[in-house]
Amino acid sequence: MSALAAAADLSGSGGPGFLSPTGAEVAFVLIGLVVLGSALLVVTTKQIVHAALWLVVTLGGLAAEYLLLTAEFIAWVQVLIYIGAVVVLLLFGLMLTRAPIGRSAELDSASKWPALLVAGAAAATLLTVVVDAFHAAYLDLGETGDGSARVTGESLFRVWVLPFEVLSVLLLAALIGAIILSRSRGDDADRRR
Amino acid sequence: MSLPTPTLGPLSRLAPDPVRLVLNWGRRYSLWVFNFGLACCAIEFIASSMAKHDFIRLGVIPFAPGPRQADLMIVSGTVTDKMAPAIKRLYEQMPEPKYVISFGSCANCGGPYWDSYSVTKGVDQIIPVDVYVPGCPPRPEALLQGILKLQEKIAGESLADRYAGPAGDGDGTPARAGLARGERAKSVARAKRDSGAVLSAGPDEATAAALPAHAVPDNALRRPLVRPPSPADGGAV
Amino acid sequence: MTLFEVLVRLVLVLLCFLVLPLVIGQTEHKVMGHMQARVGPIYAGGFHGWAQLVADGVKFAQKEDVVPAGADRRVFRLAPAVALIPYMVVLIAIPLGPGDLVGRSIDAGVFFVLAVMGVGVLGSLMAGWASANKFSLLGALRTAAQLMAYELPMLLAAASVAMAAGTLSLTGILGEWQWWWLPWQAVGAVVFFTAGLAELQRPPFDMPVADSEIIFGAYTEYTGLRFALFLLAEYAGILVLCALTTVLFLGGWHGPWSGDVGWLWTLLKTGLLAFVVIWLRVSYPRLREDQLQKLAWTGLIPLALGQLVLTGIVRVATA
Amino acid sequence: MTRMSKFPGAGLAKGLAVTLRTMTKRSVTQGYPEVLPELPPRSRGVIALFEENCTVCMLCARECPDWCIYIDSHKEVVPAKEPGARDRTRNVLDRFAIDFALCMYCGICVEVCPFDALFWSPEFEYATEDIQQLTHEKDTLRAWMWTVPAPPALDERAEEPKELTMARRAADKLAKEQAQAASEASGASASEASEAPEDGTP
Repeated sequence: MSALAAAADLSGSGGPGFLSPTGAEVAFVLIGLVVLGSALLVVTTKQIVHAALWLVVTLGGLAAEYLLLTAEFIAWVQVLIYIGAVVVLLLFGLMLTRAPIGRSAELDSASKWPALLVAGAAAATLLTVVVDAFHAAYLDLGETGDGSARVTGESLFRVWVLPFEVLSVLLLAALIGAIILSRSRGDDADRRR
Repeated sequence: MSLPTPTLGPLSRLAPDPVRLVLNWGRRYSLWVFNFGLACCAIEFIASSMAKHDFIRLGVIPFAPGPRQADLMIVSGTVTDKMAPAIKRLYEQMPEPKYVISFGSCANCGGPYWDSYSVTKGVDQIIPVDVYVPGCPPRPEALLQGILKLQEKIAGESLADRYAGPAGDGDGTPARAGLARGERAKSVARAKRDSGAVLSAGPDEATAAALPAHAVPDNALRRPLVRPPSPADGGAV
Repeated sequence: MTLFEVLVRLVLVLLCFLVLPLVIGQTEHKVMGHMQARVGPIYAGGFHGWAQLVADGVKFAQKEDVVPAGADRRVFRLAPAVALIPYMVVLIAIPLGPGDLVGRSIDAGVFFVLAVMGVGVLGSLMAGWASANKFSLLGALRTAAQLMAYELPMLLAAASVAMAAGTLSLTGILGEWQWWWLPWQAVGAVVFFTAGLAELQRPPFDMPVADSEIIFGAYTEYTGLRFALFLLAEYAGILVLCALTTVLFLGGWHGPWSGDVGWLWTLLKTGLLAFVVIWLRVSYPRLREDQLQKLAWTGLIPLALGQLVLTGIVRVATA
Repeated sequence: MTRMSKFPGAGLAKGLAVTLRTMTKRSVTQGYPEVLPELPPRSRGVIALFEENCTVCMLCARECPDWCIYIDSHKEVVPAKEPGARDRTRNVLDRFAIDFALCMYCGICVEVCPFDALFWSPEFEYATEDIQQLTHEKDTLRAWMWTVPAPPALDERAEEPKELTMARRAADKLAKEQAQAASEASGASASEASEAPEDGTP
């Protein structure tokens, strides 16, 4: 919640005014702009691998935002999972199938206007909700350690342990399902042979 | 084929003179070698890379798996007209400044195959050679001595002079002032014009090899060369 | 911590980053030479060729910078930096000695180093794709496949240590360390080190740069300084891996008489591990791609999981 | 996996042991620029010319498979010693050059030379930056003559070389003549003793 609070603070009042922002706040806004820009590039670039690389910039920027909000653990998990694993997997898949150097025409989707509409609506809704909820709150990040590994772990395994376990059971079910699906197809192939 | 004029790394373009000593020292002791092994001479090359002779002592590191990382190409073996375009191509893929050692009689000027229809009479017909190592095949120590010779040359050279000449003599090869090829350039160019038959089947006009003037022995009266006689050669064949 | 102090620390880390990989590279030259009954470089610099890598560096700075005509120029030029910088960043978090002898103590240190090290692989991927060379692309794909297979056992092995110490911080882990952790975490150490080797693409896991198959993998088209940066990244990677293994599994600065000279112990253990890296390179042939995957999924991951179970049992029993 | 050892990983350990053991031993590298290799006689380094023995018979140039030997010569008239006799001519060597860029080091020229004018020298340090300089003229070839090592000793019970036999015969003959002359000068008393060495000669 602290992240949202800090973000909301820039337009609110209660703490120091936004005419005299701290260094961290300035950095937050600047990185936010970078994230926004690269996110736009992800969807507008005509080169598919470039899109994936801009995604790296976006995710990295997000990780930096987490860091600024003292959510250290989340930040590094973001880097580890999203940049280190997901994007690498994405790039692997892209390069394995088709990844031409240069522009590819088929990246220009016909349904981009509806997509833009949906995205815009979602963003507007989120923004409204967040501003409405926190517009006057100010959180001094220097005092709270909400994002540290200890706090995250405690809240995860004390307060939210039931959802956590449900989630892991879901993942386990997906894993077993995937194994069964792949194995049964293999058996069919064996029988045909 | 027109290639862009090669540019050197930033350091060597901007360095003042005292620094050039250091630069030359660096090039001298870091000759990553790219072995163009074509025949039996390659075995001697391998021997000199092995424990007994170990040319890594001299900074000749046989690590470069491809031409892009190499500084020195050692052509060891018989260069055939069929292979010549590949050599030319790989040489051109090497980044400047680059050096070539011609290792063994075949690479020097055809050697035992001096009158073969299919052998390029010396690798210097297609790429500039810095040091010629004689032998058939040369001993591993002879290669080491050739490398020492090249290192002396590098220690004394100036890159500015090396690339001072015209951007190329038409085939993408940078002109090299310090190579003492001036007197031969004319005859080679003439031979290149005349000997279209030698390599005209090759994929690349630029790689057409020419018969070397010096590879025609003075007393080659007994066996005629394959090259069709032409008046430009003064009836030497 | 004042700004000045932070700067001094960063400069010191940068110095380590620039010097130690060169030391490892030179050691590799000499050790590999003697292991093959050769002597290695002799002439560069006079005394036993100590300046061989300096000469290499001077030469690389002079080489022509070739970018293939069909390449994606921007990505091609960016890739070496992406490969190199993560290792530099990681070095900041590795504690050298007891107390405050660390570039920057990071709360979730284990996560930090593993996360940032994983980013380095992006450099290889970018290089391989942007080169417009099919061998480069194959090398990049092999790199990615290798990373995906070996990231998991590495993470699990590191998690085992974190579990034993009850903290994610590298300095915290070292604070908790006892000598009997050596046998206790031995399997984890082997898994971590092996997986790290594979992630660095060091022999015997150097299929992504297998020169007899795909020339030089993702780096095939690189020349001059950019290539040198990739090489530096490889050796910096060795440094980081060895230092990390030292800190996580070998007790870092712990050792006899480690009062004031704890940092020496860290350096010594790191050096010893770097020697092992070189030793393995000389001794073993390259694995095949399928053997590599098999080793990861059927060998290292079960071992790492077993280590986790063992750690948990001992931890509960002694608590 | 063809053979399973008793302990898993024993093969891996063995591999490590081999490299470690090699590292502790002395390396086999010869330091070439400092230490010159000891090459046996007749090593095919370079062909040296013993100019005094050359009669310009051209056999080497004609037999050379590469045609890499260049010989120029002219005839000189040697005036007859006695008046009225016919003047004689002899060949004088003007140029003897071998193109070592082309030479295939087969050694046919050395074999074929009837007058022992060509020799193998183990000298190998003559790489050049200019291929024209690989054609070595007779002064260089002559200088290389000094690097030709003595031929290896014959086997212990081998037949003596013909040259030695001939030389000894000539020497013995000379000694005999001198002894005879000496005995004639000193008188008949010593003549019986001078017969003795004749028994040992072949």
